Amino acid sequence: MTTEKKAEKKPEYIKVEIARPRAYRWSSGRYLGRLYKEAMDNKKLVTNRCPKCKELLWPPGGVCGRCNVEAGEDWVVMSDKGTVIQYTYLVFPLWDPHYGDRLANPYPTATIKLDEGVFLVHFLEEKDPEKLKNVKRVQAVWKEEGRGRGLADILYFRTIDE
Amino acid sequence: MGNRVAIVGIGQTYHKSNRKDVNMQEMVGEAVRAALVDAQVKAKDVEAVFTANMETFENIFLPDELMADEMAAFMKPGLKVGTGGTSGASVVEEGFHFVASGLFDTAMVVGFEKQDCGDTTAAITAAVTPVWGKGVATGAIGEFAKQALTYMQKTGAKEEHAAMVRLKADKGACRNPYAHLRLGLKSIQEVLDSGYLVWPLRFLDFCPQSVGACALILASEQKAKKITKKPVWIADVVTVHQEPFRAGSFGDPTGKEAYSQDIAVERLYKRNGITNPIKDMCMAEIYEPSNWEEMSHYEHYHFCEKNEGWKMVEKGITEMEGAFPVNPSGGVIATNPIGATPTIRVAEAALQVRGDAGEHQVTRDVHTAMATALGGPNWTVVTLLRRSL
Amino acid sequence: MSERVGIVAVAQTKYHANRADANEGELVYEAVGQVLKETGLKFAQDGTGIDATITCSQDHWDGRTISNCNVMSYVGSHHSDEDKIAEDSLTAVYAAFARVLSGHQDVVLVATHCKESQADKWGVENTALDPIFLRVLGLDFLSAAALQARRYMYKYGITPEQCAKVVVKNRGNAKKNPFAQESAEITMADVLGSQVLASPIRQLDMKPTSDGACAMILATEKKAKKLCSKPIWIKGVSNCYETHYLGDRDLADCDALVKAAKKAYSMAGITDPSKQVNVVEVSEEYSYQELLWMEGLGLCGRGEAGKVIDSGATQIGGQLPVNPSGGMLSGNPTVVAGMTRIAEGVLQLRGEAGERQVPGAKVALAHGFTGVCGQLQGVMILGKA
Amino acid sequence: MAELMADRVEKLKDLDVFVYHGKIYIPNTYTAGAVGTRFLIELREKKRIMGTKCPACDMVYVPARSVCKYCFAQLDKWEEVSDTGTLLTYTVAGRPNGVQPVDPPIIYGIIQLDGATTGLVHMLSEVDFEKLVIGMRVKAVFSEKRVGSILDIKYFKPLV
Repeated sequence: MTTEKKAEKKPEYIKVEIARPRAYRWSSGRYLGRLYKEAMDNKKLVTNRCPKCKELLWPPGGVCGRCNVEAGEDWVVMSDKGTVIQYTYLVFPLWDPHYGDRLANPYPTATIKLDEGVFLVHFLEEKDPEKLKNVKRVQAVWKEEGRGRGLADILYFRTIDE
Repeated sequence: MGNRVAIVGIGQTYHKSNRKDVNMQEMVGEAVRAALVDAQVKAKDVEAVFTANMETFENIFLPDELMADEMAAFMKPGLKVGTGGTSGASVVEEGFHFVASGLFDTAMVVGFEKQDCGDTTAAITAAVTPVWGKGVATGAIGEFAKQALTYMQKTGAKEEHAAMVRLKADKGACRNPYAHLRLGLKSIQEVLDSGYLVWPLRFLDFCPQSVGACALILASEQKAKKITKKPVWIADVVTVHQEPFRAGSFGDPTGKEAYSQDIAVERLYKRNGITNPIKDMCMAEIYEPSNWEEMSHYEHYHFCEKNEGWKMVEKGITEMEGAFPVNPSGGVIATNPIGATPTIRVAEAALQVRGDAGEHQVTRDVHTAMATALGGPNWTVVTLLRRSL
Repeated sequence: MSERVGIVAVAQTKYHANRADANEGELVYEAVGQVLKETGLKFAQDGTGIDATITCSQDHWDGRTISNCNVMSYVGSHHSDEDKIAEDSLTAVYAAFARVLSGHQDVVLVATHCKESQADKWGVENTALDPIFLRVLGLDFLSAAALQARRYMYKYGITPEQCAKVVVKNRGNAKKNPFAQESAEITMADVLGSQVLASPIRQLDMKPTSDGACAMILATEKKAKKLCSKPIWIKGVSNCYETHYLGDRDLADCDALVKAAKKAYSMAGITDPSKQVNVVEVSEEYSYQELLWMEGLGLCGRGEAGKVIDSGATQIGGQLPVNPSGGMLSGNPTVVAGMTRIAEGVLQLRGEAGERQVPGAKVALAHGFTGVCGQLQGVMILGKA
Repeated sequence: MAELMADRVEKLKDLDVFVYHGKIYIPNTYTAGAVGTRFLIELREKKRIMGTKCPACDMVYVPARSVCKYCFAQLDKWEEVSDTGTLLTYTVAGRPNGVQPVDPPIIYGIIQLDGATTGLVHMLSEVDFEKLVIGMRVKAVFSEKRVGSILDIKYFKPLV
């Protein structure tokens, strides 16, 4: 916490700069926790199915928000392959409050449709804007070490020939 | 049904990128005073004060309480709402219910954001819990970028059309003394020459980060008629939230899911006998975070057929002099103090209904206007204003 | 005001020091699921079910911008009307009440949650203070409350023993409340011997860290009577802002509470609250607050709350039971506390409060506040008839 | 601070639930505005404590405020108040909260300065905890190096 005066030009206005992170202990809860567990132990993506609309929830949860019914425990193991349906890349570094830093992530973010129909937002390994245009089929590249962070257990999605 | 509710006072600050001469409380006070002057009522005549703000932007917890004195809420009832981008319209809805209920005859709603205290995109990124997707987020901007792409691919719109939207907005902003960015753009080339922020969104395609506040004084029918000769009636407010689209936060590239915008206006139009929106209504102030969103929202608000939003722009229908003007104030791409943004939409639409918008008053006579808000994961609030009920 | 507004269902989670096992959505659904099952209501936009939802949570506590995103799937937001009130949840019920009274909506769900255990309380509360003049001093809500406690005790001769009696009473009552978090037997000596945090406030004078959720459904008179055999009516409600600047007010008095109470009483036709109210639930984060709020509510004269607690009148068997639930001191999360008070009032009036039941209660008072030293005060009067 | 910046994931014992220890961190800049700035500059340059006065309500607000809470008048009449005043209430805050400017225990107090209607929240020092009493007279001690902050008043000490 610092206080400083600003004396560049008239009139002077005093400001107070406060740079202090707020700490949190966010819980995954039981449903998302199941996904974390499978990703950590088995490099697998899982989610549960709504008993009414039969759609896969994403993220997994206790209630299907679209049907307003309890989702239950109909768990499905999904493949980690999918198709890129849209992507973008950051040109201008943006402040990320969870890292507490300005971040120009080198990897493009994409919306990927997993083969089971779930859409997930993640990074692409391919960074070349020209080659990106042709990226269609992708597969998750999992971290070998230090898993236990849910979707962050996947480094990025790699282009595959299919 | 409850009492009829009218807007009887409108006030806003000059919106800027930063304000060092006032603290947050004083800035809000400026809008409050302007609204009191507009309504010709005293602070003590306002019975309750409702506020809208997103506290992560300033990192001020309970900001309404910090500024109780400055917004004339001392020793009065009130509350604060926080629903993301829609906050400034949610608060109008709460004010509408409270006055209609008979609990208050005169109440004030205040939306504000002093974004020079923090970092807007960072605060929006914090809307994603790290338990789910830390580091994957690119604020709202990345989402809007992907949507722009989808819109181009789906409808055949070109970057030039987005640039036209910007040009139209800037024309309005330059005539609106309160607008933040008044660039005096001369050609669409100037827009196309601005650098990329998040591809394919350019700096001039996207809304700025503004500092400002907007206050409205609401009154019951009986009171409104005493306060002003030109009450603007709140005919209806419809809020529709939704689960995030399966394939996106603000748009569905798969084309399979219903948009909150469609549902909101369907409810609004049906309840209020509107069959041909751009005929039955005279203008709209819509919440468009990017040029591209404006075109896509025309479609979702049923101003035109699907995939034809860009044609409305091309034909100049939504220009200030057009058949159905949209955002003559310059809109959100000119001015975006988040918590105040939807309140400003309602305020600007109300000014048009009153005929008090000055240089940016539209050519068409405005007896009915709509104001919209966008927030959360594609949540919508629509407010319908009328000169007479 | 043509019709009465009724509360047709209430549910609370059991309050707990740490619910790391559930995220916010799962937690709130523990309460929401109950009121849905109890009433059989569904979310519907055609007038046959729940017309709208009001949620109440705080971005700063949740650590998430737009904290209602945490719960939207669990509270029927999809293609429905939802609004989030960022205050103590009593104010959220106030807003729901206005919606029903306005005739715009007939049935409104209100749901609130807070997980204090997941955030840094002092860091969150410090950010509520004026950044230029208070934050830099390192003040937090506890040190501010201590300034209020000292001033109040000084001005009206309230003793630490009288404050300790509040803790002993409320923790004792908590043993009779299945939702309560802390119910260990506590003595005066325990309270007065606990660590001083910010004098005169000791560890046991302060509420414990708590996680939990609460939900209720409000309806028009007509629908309430169909939905529930024992609807409880909101007879009066108001809230009121004090100034933020602590030095601008005499902290020993609570003018905003006096004003909010006056409005709520006048709506409810109450002229002598100490006689006409049968059971009182106040939000006391600190022991002195129960006494101070009682005075602000006009349940006794200024400076007389000490004598009242000495007399035993506020015990469950006494003349005017206060916090038979055990109050916040037995562990309710901030934000949620106001609705906990209302829910407890409803249970009392329905005669469903079990061991903590105040016999024959017909009128209940619920109180909730938001902010430093009770800056936004809310009061609600509930009636059986 | 270092501890706050670190983040990690913890799996709960016996449950498939994970707890993410992380943070929200966005640096903030708050402006004091014209009125607050003038108040702070007076402290910094002249060691003067200034209030603003409402002519209608006879209130003298310290620190200076731009609005009267009672009548909503804009305040532009400045008045110097004394650096000496009466202690209205106090506390000894013993517990660190990570945001305090000095190490606890800290004595916080509300001081009504002579000439002011309102109290000023600040710190006290150079006094034994046992000797603190409401109503005691205290006087501002200014910092040697003043930067335009409310902490330019280092603390208040008993007037002897």
